[in-house]
Amino acid sequence: MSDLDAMYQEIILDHYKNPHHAGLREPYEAEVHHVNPTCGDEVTLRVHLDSTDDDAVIEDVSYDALGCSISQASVSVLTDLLIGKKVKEALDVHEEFLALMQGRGTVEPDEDVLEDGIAFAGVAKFPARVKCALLGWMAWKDATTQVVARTAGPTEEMA
Amino acid sequence: MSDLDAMYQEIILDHYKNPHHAGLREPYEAEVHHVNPTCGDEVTLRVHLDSTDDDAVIEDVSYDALGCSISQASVSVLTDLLIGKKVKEALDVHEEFLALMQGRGTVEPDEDVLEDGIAFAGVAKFPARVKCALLGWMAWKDATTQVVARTAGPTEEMA
Amino acid sequence: MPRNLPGLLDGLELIRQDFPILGRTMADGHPLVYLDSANTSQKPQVVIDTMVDHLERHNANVARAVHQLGGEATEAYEAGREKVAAFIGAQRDEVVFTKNASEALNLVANTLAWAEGDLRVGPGDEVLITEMEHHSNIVPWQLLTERTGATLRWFGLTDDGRLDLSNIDELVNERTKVVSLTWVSNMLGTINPVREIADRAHAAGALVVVDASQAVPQMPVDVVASGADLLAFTGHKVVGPTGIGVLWGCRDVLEKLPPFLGGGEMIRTVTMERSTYADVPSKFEAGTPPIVEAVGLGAAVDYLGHVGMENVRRHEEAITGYLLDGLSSVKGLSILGPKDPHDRGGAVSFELDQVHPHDVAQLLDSRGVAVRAGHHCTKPAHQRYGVQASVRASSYLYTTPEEIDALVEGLEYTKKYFRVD
Amino acid sequence: MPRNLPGLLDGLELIRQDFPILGRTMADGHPLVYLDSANTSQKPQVVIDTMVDHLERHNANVARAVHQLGGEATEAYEAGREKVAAFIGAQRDEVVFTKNASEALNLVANTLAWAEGDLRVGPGDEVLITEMEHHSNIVPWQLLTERTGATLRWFGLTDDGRLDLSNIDELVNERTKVVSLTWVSNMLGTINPVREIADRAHAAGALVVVDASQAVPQMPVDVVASGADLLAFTGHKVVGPTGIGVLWGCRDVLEKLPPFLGGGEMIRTVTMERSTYADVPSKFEAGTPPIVEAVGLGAAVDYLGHVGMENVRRHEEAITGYLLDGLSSVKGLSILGPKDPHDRGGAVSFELDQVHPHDVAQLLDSRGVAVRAGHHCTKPAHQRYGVQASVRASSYLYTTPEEIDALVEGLEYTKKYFRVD
Ligand SMILES: Cc1ncc(COP(=O)(O)O)c(C=O)c1O
Ligand SMILES: Cc1ncc(COP(=O)(O)O)c(C=O)c1O
Repeated sequence: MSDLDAMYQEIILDHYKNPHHAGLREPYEAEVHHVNPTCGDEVTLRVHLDSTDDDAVIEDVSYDALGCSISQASVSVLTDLLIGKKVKEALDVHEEFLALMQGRGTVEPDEDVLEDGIAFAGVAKFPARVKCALLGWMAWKDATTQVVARTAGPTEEMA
Repeated sequence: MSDLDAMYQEIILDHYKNPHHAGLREPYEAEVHHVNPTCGDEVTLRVHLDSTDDDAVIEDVSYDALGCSISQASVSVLTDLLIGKKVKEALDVHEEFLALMQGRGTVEPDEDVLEDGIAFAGVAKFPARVKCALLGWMAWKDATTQVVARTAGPTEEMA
Repeated sequence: MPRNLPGLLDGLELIRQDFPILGRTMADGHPLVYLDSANTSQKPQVVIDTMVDHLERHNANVARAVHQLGGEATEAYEAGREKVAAFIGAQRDEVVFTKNASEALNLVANTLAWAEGDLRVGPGDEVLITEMEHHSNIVPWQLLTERTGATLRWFGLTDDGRLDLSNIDELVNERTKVVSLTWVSNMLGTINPVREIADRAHAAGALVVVDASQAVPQMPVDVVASGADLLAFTGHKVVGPTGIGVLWGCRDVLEKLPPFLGGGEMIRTVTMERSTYADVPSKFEAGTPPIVEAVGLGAAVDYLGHVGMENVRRHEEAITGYLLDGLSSVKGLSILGPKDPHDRGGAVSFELDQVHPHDVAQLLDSRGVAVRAGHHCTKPAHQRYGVQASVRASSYLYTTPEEIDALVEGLEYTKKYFRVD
Repeated sequence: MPRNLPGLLDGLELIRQDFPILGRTMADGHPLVYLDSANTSQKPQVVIDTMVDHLERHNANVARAVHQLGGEATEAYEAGREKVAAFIGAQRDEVVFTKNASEALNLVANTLAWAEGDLRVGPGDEVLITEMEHHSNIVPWQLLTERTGATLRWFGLTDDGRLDLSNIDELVNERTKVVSLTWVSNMLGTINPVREIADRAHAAGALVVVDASQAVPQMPVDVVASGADLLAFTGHKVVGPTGIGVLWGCRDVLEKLPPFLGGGEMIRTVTMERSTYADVPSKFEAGTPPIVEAVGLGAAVDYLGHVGMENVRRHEEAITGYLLDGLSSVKGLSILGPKDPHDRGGAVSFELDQVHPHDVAQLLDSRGVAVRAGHHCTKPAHQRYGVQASVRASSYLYTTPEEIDALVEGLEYTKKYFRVD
């Protein structure tokens, strides 16, 4: 498989053409707007948690994304992966995805953790596109951190 | 004669060690202070003309100079050359000296016009030192222009 | 495929050989097809060699030294200034070296906040720009107007990618202090009627700043005829190095502007209490200037001068016409900006239906074709046309019709890859 | 004459061979003796070659492009940042590329005028500098204080060329907003107790800016240990190219400062009405950055890193000691600044009785010995010592004892030429 085909996997193109959980929904506790300054890709993303404590469960992640196949597919996969998980677990998935993306193609993805997300392994070989893949994930972390930090008070921030 | 000896002619070193017409004197119609910004050489220079019309005669040029042998000798030679001349004639001498200095060593100096000033022919081969040689001359022109322009009114400036 | 388009540069193959990078082979063995020259141009060997010779044999700081190397370096640096001045029809003392076009534009915007007298921009004053500006000709004016209480206004754009001058009588008025606009758009390719607008601005008493970053590389530029009071461009787009830009200003205006950056070489004298400043252009060149860059830029404009800017312009028109034709043949592709090669520059932005610009650029890149994707630092113009991002192909004097063919084939391949028809 | 001074770099002859210009023959067949490294340093072949390779094979604009060349250029540029960060013990995001040290210092002075909250400098505030600063660390603060109504104050100097700290309790007070000082003087060679002063400044709540233009080339620098909040230096003095400088700042401070120059790459998003800005360091890098210069600077600090800055410092101490001894042997010569090589840098300024510095430099140059003559952009310090100009000899890692001998012989020759005894 060429590097190109490894990046544009069927799964990615499917998510791009038919994004899951797209659109902005109520209720939500935090909404963020992230931009990739170099290329202009944008995402507005909302998170809805069932509580604000350590065991909070992610009830919903909704979004409105403008951008390339990679950035759109990536946020779509994110919603599949994270909705229904505890925030704690979701942060581990986030870490795993980050490590995969920043590994320059040397990190072996764990399918048990990342599911469809393993399709992004090929993106890691294209440094210019890693930011696309991470846009939604960074937005999700930012929004989630805001909800938890807001209730936890200023001294106790999330890692 | 080496280029160095051609620059540091006896005449120049004599003027440097025993500058003519040094010091600031009264009366004067204009005083200027010029600095060579790159090296810090300074000259304060006064001109005293006997009138302010076209036929004005330079009664005195007095100065206080801080700087290298070239800049000091050059203003000393200037006073020898210009005091007693009509402004009009002095401007021609100024032109001639300028042409010599900016000629990069290709201009043959006219001894009838420049007298001791021809000793500066060797300086023209050292672009970094041309500014030293011109410092006093630029100051003189500036001061003289001020006197004549002041009386001539704003519309009729000197060339 | 027409190897001999009318207007192409004579000896195009020889010119290409002057640019070592054009011989590169990219991933999977594809030859490089560089269509991103509006972003930065490639460098001919003579520019590189001139810089190397300077670094290996003549390197020293300038203006400050009596020694031979210092003399050689100063001469080389100032020769760079003279060459640039000659290239744009300016006096040498009117050419200020900055680090890029952005600094040049910021220099102007910044000093207008502190100028004395007429030039000073303050509350109630208006600064007029256009909706097609590069961010580097927007943000400095936003900062200026925010900080001084002045008002920022702008010309809008017509649907076909030109300045909308219909409300010029209202926009250019007695409150207008500055009109700053791009000569050639780096996104739409539009060539603006700079002289006409400058005349209007001058009649209203405004200062005219021209962003010539895309004009100087592509066509003969005479700064005086342009009508500008101040004009900026950047070294790396005229086959010169990065790290150097040019601000040209008419002497009178440059003299009236207060200093921008303070430091070595821009002073006349310094005491702890106060300083006085050197004459232009030194007044605006604080610290050690881009020396080897000025040397390289001198070689660059010499190179362009030898080719002849009239010829470069004709080449660009020919290639751009061929490019516009090629793009029009691709179904689902829409071009942003004027469609006639005669009144536009060589940057052509477009969208391809159902494929995001990033993905287009990625597919083209997999075939060695380098284009830019994104907003090209013109977000407002993209927004004006309801476009979030676009693909931009931009040619230069080394571009061949075959490279345009490779682009067009690459676009068809892209559509196939993403199953668009 | 001691060919083997203790402390000299191992393999000095090999190191010299890395610098092509050192092989040059000057007028009348004299070999080049370059003793003007405090003005600008010479460049090793590896720096030149790395720049050439970049220009010939990897040239593209950075950050903006999806294509392979753009990726390579971006990687090379950011690798330059990483190398610089590692070289000074910084985080990569804390390293801002400017055009030179002067721009870095102006960036700080300029943004403090517009900062929000605590950092903003306004009426009643005091900015504290020293009388031994380079003009580039004086004029920006004069412009800032003049424009904001703040007050500029300064440490005086002792007769032996050090900071006079006797009134530090009065000078560093609750009104002190900024303390900006040089680490190593480019005229006197003095190494200042930067950490001690920084601690005092911090205790008073002031921001500490360090001009490390002469420190980073000469000794191991750890920005965090220095006590600085912000620190500036310049590429061309660390065997790198012109056209690039470095501003290091601790993240927290950089984040609080408003943008300086506006334009491409420093934005998050732009509309005609308003813009938001990118994260540091991009926020401070408007327009196309000095790309090939960052690549060259990366190679330069790599080179110095391989030699080892501890070794460079030892070499400089050895040579400076030898230089001070040599100069002391010349009758009628007086040295400005500290006489002990262990607590000073490698720039030594001096006067020769009855011969003006220009004439000294000219005579030395006629023998191939390159020194600087003038005020070295430190007019106030010259004035402090009642000196209008001086000669400065400055060494670097490629300087040999034999070159110092040539200088001393040249000085004796100068005296003879001007008939001074
Ligand atoms: C102590 C000091 N500060 C600042 C500078 C300014 O550096 P640059 O001219 O590269 O801006 C220099 C060198 O000229 C210097 O020696
Ligand atoms: C129209 C226009 N203006 C300004 C600039 C800014 O030039 P630089 O990035 O060299 O400062 C560019 C290029 O990026 C441009 O195309």
